[in-house]
Amino acid sequence: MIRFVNVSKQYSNHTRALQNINLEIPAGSFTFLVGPSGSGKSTLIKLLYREELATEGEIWVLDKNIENLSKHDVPILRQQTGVVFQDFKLLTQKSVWENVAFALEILGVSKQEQTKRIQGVLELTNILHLKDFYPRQLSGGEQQRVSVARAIVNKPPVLLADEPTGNLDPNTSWEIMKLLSKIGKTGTTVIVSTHNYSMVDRMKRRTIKLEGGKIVADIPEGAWTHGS
Amino acid sequence: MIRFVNVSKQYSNHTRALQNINLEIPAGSFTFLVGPSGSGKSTLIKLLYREELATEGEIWVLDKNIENLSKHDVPILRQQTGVVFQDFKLLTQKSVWENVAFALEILGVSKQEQTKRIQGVLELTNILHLKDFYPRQLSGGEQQRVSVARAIVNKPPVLLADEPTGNLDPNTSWEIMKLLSKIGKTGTTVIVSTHNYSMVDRMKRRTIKLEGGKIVADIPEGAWTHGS
Amino acid sequence: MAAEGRTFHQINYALGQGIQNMVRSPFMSLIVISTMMIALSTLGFLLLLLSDLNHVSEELSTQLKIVVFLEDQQDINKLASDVEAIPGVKPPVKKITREEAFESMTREQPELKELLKDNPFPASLEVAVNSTADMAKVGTEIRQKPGVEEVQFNPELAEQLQQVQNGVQLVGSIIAGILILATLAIVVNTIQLAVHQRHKEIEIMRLVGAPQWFIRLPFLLEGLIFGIFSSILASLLLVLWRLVPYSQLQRWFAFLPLPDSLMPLVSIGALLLGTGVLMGLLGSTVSVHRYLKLEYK
Amino acid sequence: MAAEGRTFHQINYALGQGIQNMVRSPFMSLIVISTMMIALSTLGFLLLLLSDLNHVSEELSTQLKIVVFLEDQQDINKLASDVEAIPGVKPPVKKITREEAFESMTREQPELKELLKDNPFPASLEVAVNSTADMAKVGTEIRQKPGVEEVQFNPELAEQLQQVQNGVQLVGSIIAGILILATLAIVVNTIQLAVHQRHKEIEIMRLVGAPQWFIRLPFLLEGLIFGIFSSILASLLLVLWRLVPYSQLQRWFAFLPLPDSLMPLVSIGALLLGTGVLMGLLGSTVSVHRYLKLEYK
Ligand SMILES: Nc1ncnc2c1ncn2[C@@H]1O[C@H](COP(=O)(O)OP(=O)(O)OP(=O)(O)O)[C@@H](O)[C@H]1O
Ligand SMILES: Nc1ncnc2c1ncn2[C@@H]1O[C@H](COP(=O)(O)OP(=O)(O)OP(=O)(O)O)[C@@H](O)[C@H]1O
Ligand SMILES: [Mg+2]
Ligand SMILES: [Mg+2]
Repeated sequence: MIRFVNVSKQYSNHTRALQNINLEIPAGSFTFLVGPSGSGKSTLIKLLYREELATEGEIWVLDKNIENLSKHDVPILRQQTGVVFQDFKLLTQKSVWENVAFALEILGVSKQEQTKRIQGVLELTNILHLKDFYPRQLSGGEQQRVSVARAIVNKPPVLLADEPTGNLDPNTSWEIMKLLSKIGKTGTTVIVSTHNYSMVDRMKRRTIKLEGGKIVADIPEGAWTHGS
Repeated sequence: MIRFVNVSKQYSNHTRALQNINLEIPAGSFTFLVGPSGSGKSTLIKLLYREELATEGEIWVLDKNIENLSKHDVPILRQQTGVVFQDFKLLTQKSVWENVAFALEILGVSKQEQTKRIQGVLELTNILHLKDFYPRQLSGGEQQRVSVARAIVNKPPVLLADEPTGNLDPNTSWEIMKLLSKIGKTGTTVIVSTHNYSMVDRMKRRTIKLEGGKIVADIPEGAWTHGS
Repeated sequence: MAAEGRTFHQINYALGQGIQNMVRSPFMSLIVISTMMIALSTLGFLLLLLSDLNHVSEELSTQLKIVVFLEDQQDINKLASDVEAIPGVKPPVKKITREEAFESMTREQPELKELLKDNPFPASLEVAVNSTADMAKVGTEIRQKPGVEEVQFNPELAEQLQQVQNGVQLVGSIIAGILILATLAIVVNTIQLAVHQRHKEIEIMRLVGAPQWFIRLPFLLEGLIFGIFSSILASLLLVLWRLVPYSQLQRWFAFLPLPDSLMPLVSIGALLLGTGVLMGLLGSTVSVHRYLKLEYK
Repeated sequence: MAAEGRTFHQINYALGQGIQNMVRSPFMSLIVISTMMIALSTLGFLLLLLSDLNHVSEELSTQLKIVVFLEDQQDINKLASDVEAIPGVKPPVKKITREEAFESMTREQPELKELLKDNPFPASLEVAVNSTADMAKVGTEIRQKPGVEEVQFNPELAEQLQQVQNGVQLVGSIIAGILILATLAIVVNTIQLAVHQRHKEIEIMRLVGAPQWFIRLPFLLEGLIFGIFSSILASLLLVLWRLVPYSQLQRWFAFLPLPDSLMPLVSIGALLLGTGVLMGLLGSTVSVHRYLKLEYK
């Protein structure tokens, strides 16, 4: 379960990205995060894997207040959290396959098991034919799918996807979203930020709407249109 | 006017990104470019400002076959072409204001004129309040709007926007798209690649659909749905 | 006119960029400047040392003197000025009259005074030469002057000293040559790495339409400033060395004529400045060129 | 057991990464290795030069000999072995019997042979010392041996030579010290720049959950390999210098006892390897640490 208790985040340039967030997200649930550009979606996600630290409040993930994690425990949190970054964050010196493999190598997964799993996710995300290419040789959408593949390959208990379909056409977006939703059904807690309101309308899942760093709507079987 | 004559593009890893493209885009027109991820939209756009060279064929922009441009003329072509890059390509060491100003500095625009114009585009893209921040301090959508602002600030005769709303919420996307379309009405040739089919449906402009590097549809008052 | 105005404005901007880049990447600037400073000060230190060694061996060689004994009743002043006129002689020639010779001998051995009634010592000249290499030539020439009784000097010792001097100079030049090359290579390498860090930025500027000179100019200015800063710092280090540990050395090696003046530092400083600036400019030109020469695809 | 297996696999992978990184950034590897090579070979060159100078001055000092004239009818062999036993004497002591002395003198001046009926020359020993500093002590000791008629040596010359030796060593150590520091700083700086290029990568690895050691290990391996490569290249450069331009020098300075052996290169090579490896490891540790110590926000 993920829980925010009175969380605020102010960046060093005094931008108040989140203000007094209180939120409970049950384990194994699927949640959309919507809201205008700059409303704090990425910030909320960054707090969950400790790219950023909250200025105030407590954030509980996997039964730990992650604000107090020791240096040693942060990598473990991140190993248990798959993240699709808004800007992909692929390793430029590694091929598609190696980028995905990296998430398994840090866990010490055997080569055999790796091959099986990587093959699987690259097929799911439909980029297996690109496995030997480097990120700079891929289109925007292809890079985004590599980021998705890396996030899900180690079957993490928490999956955070920040705008995972921003560079994808509607069909591919729908495939990816179905994939994320399917992963949600296997017990993984999934949080997806998105601007794709037709997707939100279609999926009928819990939708949290942010505006100016505050939660302005939380609709159980959400549709974008309800929120605005 | 922009004209593609039998243009093919094969990347060094043998990926055939574009195959035998023939296309005419009248000066001052507005054109959407759609198609699934990896279909060659970005490649087509990159050819137009010479980030990539065609493997075969001729590309005419502003009455020149840009495949034969001299070293000296490439910067001039690029000065006359505003580009919103799919991955933004902001200068990380410069503030929002400075990033936009850079496009004017290379033209030698006076400081006074700069201030007026930059102020104008930052207001249009609704990021004036962020003018002193650095790209790393911005949200994805904010960065994208900086890229838009830089592309339009010098009122170029050609404007290429590669997925300019991928990180924007529907309202902001609509604002940006209206902005691009308005620029199109001032005589600028505008080409916009997008995955946002509701936008395409709503705008009712010429829409070219790519698939596997080939043009599969070219609808004058296009709607996405016609193409598929 | 409008075009010129623009160009001036643009140059201004591009130069400002150079400064801005340095200030906004303090880590990189620091590393580049410190590396250049280290390389330059090592070079400067060595050059200083060589100049000091040279000074010492020259001083030592003027301590090697030709002693000229005069025939009786000769005019010591006239001979002295004759000798001073010989090329290679380092004026002033020291004159020792018969009386002075008697004085100094009897001061050393007081018992002599009683034994000697007459003054048996001849007047003499002590002649220093500018270079030990000239000693034999000068000696022979003096010997031919009228009124000269005898000329004493040690040509072998002079020759040995000359050889040592030559050796020091040769070894010194080899080391200096190698060090100059090494410094050059290291500085160019460092600047290359620093520019490489910014190749994405360069690429973006090119894509936005910046002309080549516009991209190059800030780097040139940076290279120039790196060169100036680092060579000034290196020169300051040398002055510091000259003021503190060196004066300690002077005390220890009081018997060696170690030079006192800060003069050589001026020329070495100038040399370092020249080298630094040149290397800075060269380094950035070469490195930026790497990224600009890439085909415009 | 499973955990151990994993760790082994992970270490393997991390090490492989080190190699991969080097191969995939050939430009950076090249610059780092060449900079390190240049710095190390400059250092090595200087050390070699010092060792050569030392050798020369030692050789010269053994050419300064103590000549011992024997009383008549003394057993030259016994005295020779007595003298050899004195600490500081460099064996073997050269024995010149009365006959040999006569031979050599008359060979030089054949007219002597007729003038002399008897052989007036005493037998003598030529004694070399290990260090000129010992000459006075050794000379005095020999003088006290029974059967020694006279001992001849030049203590001032010995002392002067000693002073030159001391000077060379002092100056050499100062230069070497400065050069070692400079090399260290330059290498660490260069590696810092190289690691800085990859700080985005490091950041991504951290965000994906890689533990610190996992990120650090490849860099350490890289540092190690950089150190090994560059020091081997530097040593090869020294060997090259020894084989080509140096032998030219030997021909020019035939009168100087320049050493022939490649032996000093072995120890200097070993030293460079040690320094290179140490600096490589140190450099990468320090630099990676910069990016790892950043707070986990
Ligand atoms: N590192 C940072 N330093 C300072 N301000 C930041 C930083 N990151 C984000 N911000 C600011 O915080 C606010 C929220 O940003 P955030 O990235 O969370 O928005 P978002 O909802 O993800 O927007 P988008 O949909 O455009 O990605 C924005 O106003 C942004 O400018
Ligand atoms: N630099 C490159 N080197 C090799 N292959 C490339 C390169 N850039 C693109 N490609 C390949 O060319 C094809 C077309 O890419 P392009 O970027 O034009 O697609 P796109 O239509 O823009 O896709 P997206 O909507 O995902 O951005 C893709 O299969 C991609 O993998
Ligand atoms: Mg965001
Ligand atoms: Mg694209």
